[in-house]
Amino acid sequence: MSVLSLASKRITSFNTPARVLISKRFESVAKPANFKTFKIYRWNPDTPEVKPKMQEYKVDMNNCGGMVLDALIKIKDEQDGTLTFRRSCREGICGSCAMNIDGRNTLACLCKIDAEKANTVKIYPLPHTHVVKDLVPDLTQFYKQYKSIQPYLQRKEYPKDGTEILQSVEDRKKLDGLYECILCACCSTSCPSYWWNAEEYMGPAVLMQAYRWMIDSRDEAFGKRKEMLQNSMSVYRCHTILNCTKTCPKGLNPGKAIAEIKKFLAAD
Amino acid sequence: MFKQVISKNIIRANQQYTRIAVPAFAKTQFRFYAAALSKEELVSNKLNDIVKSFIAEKGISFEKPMTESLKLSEDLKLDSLDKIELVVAIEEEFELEINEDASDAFENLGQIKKFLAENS
Amino acid sequence: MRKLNGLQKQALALYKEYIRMAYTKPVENQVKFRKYSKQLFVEKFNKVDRKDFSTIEYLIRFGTRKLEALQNKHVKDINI
Amino acid sequence: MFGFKSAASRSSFLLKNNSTKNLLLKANSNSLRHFTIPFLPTLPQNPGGVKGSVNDNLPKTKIDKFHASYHWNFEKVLAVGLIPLVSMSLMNGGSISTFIDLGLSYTLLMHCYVGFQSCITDYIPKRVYGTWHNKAMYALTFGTLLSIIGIYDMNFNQKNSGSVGLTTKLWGAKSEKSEEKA
Repeated sequence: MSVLSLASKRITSFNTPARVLISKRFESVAKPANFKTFKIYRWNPDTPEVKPKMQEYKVDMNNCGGMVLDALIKIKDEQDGTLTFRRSCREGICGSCAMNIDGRNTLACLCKIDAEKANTVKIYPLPHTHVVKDLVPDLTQFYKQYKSIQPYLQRKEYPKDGTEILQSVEDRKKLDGLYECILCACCSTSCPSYWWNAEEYMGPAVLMQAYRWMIDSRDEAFGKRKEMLQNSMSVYRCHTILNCTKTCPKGLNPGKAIAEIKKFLAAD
Repeated sequence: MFKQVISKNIIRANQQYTRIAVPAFAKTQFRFYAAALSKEELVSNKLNDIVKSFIAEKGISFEKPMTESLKLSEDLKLDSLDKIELVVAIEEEFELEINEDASDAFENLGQIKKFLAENS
Repeated sequence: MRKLNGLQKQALALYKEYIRMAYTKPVENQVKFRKYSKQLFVEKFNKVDRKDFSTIEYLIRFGTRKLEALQNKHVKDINI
Repeated sequence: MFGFKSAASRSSFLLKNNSTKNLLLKANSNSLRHFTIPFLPTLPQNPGGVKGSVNDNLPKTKIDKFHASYHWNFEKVLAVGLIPLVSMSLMNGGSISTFIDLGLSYTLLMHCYVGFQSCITDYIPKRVYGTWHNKAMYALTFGTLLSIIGIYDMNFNQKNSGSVGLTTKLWGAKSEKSEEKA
């Protein structure tokens, strides 16, 4: 121990870049442990009669990645293998690891563990969803709604020679800020209107995709798509609360997309 | 040979209860109906058969005869789930639907018989 | 017997659907399906207090999903 | 097992048989319990809020412009219309013609009516409360009709002095009281 601390002292006194790397390697040994507490929602469907509880885990930040997902994986690997959550790409492109972290719906892989802020991080599954286990929400209704807006290209004729359907640069630009949506359901589950009326109100994520297909220059089902939304529940339960825009981990603006849909419908 | 002829006739006579008879069972089941029976007796015989085979399936040992006062929960030790199973078995055989209010009230065989006599 | 509350009735109605499902299966396997249903219900529901609404609700959701899977006409046999 | 019939002939009967399914949905406790209005009876809900099996499509919606785009347009027209009406009466300090006063009152009333309609569809939806949704709507319409008569009376009765006059009066009453206290 004394040798190690001596070594680290000596090495940290160097400051050329190459040496800094070496010092980093010893850092975790030398630095005092920097524990952060993670309070995580636990509920096991095998014992449904046991009420859900918050379980605490302490993670040393010195040898853990910077994102919440890193900490979760570390906990699952080293402390508690029964902790259940969805994750896949760990870079914010799959939308699997959506959860409620410190009161905000976001992707665990894009959410930094704040070193400065309070010592505990609270993690819940997405609000107002039925929980499958621990941090895994049941998104059946969400996917059904996505299916119901027919999120695919609909047109009568396709190019005879089998090539792609061309689109001008301007038309393509309209899809920016819409096509990036990864359907993580962060926005929909943050919307109070969706909490009350998830059975009938489509929710921001799905409506944004509905808009994305409405304005696609290659799509010819504009009228049909409008008709699907022309009722009191599908769109008009949106009261521009704009939680969706605020929470979107990809920085998109579903609120604006819904406003555009309303404009389309108003002129209908 | 003779038995078969009789059972065939009875199938014809009681079409409201039987549709496609499975031959293997027909031989044994329809022996009961050999004489001209009243509706109540038919219902009661059929119900007894159902209860007997139900008991056999559940592995309940019950030797006494099937009387009207046979209590489902006390004598046969059926819980609420078993009772539902029995009700569905009866529904299947008599091709009718017993709603929840009626089936909840069933406590002994006599009540079921009365219900079936009235409704089938 | 105590009067059943709404959720208990719902659970029993679900059980009835299970038994009905069993009758749509091949004759030789119907007993197995009934036994399976009984086992499932005894195992899941018996531990739960009758006033524990959220748990019973979960179990009904769970049971309904399972029933959907079993009702598939391609499901013909089951082993316990 | 209880073999009178083949399995095939049974199931045909069973598939038509829906009463249990209904009961399954009939018990009035459901997962929405915590978010419902306690004194109103609720309708049965689908387990987990999902209708049908996982792969079923959502039910098709009917086109209903009067509760969709027309309602929204009306809402916006009223909201925009209120801007000049309110600012006009504010700027004139209460001395506006009876007709503008009448316009202001009725626009404000309709604005409230349309707004409350939205609230009712939000919080007393037909899906959960059934007829109580309609009853709430009727109650709202009834109240609005009463207010229409009230506003007419307020503007054309000699004793009253229109909505702006009323506001002025109320304003004055409060300040008098506070003066007395002081």
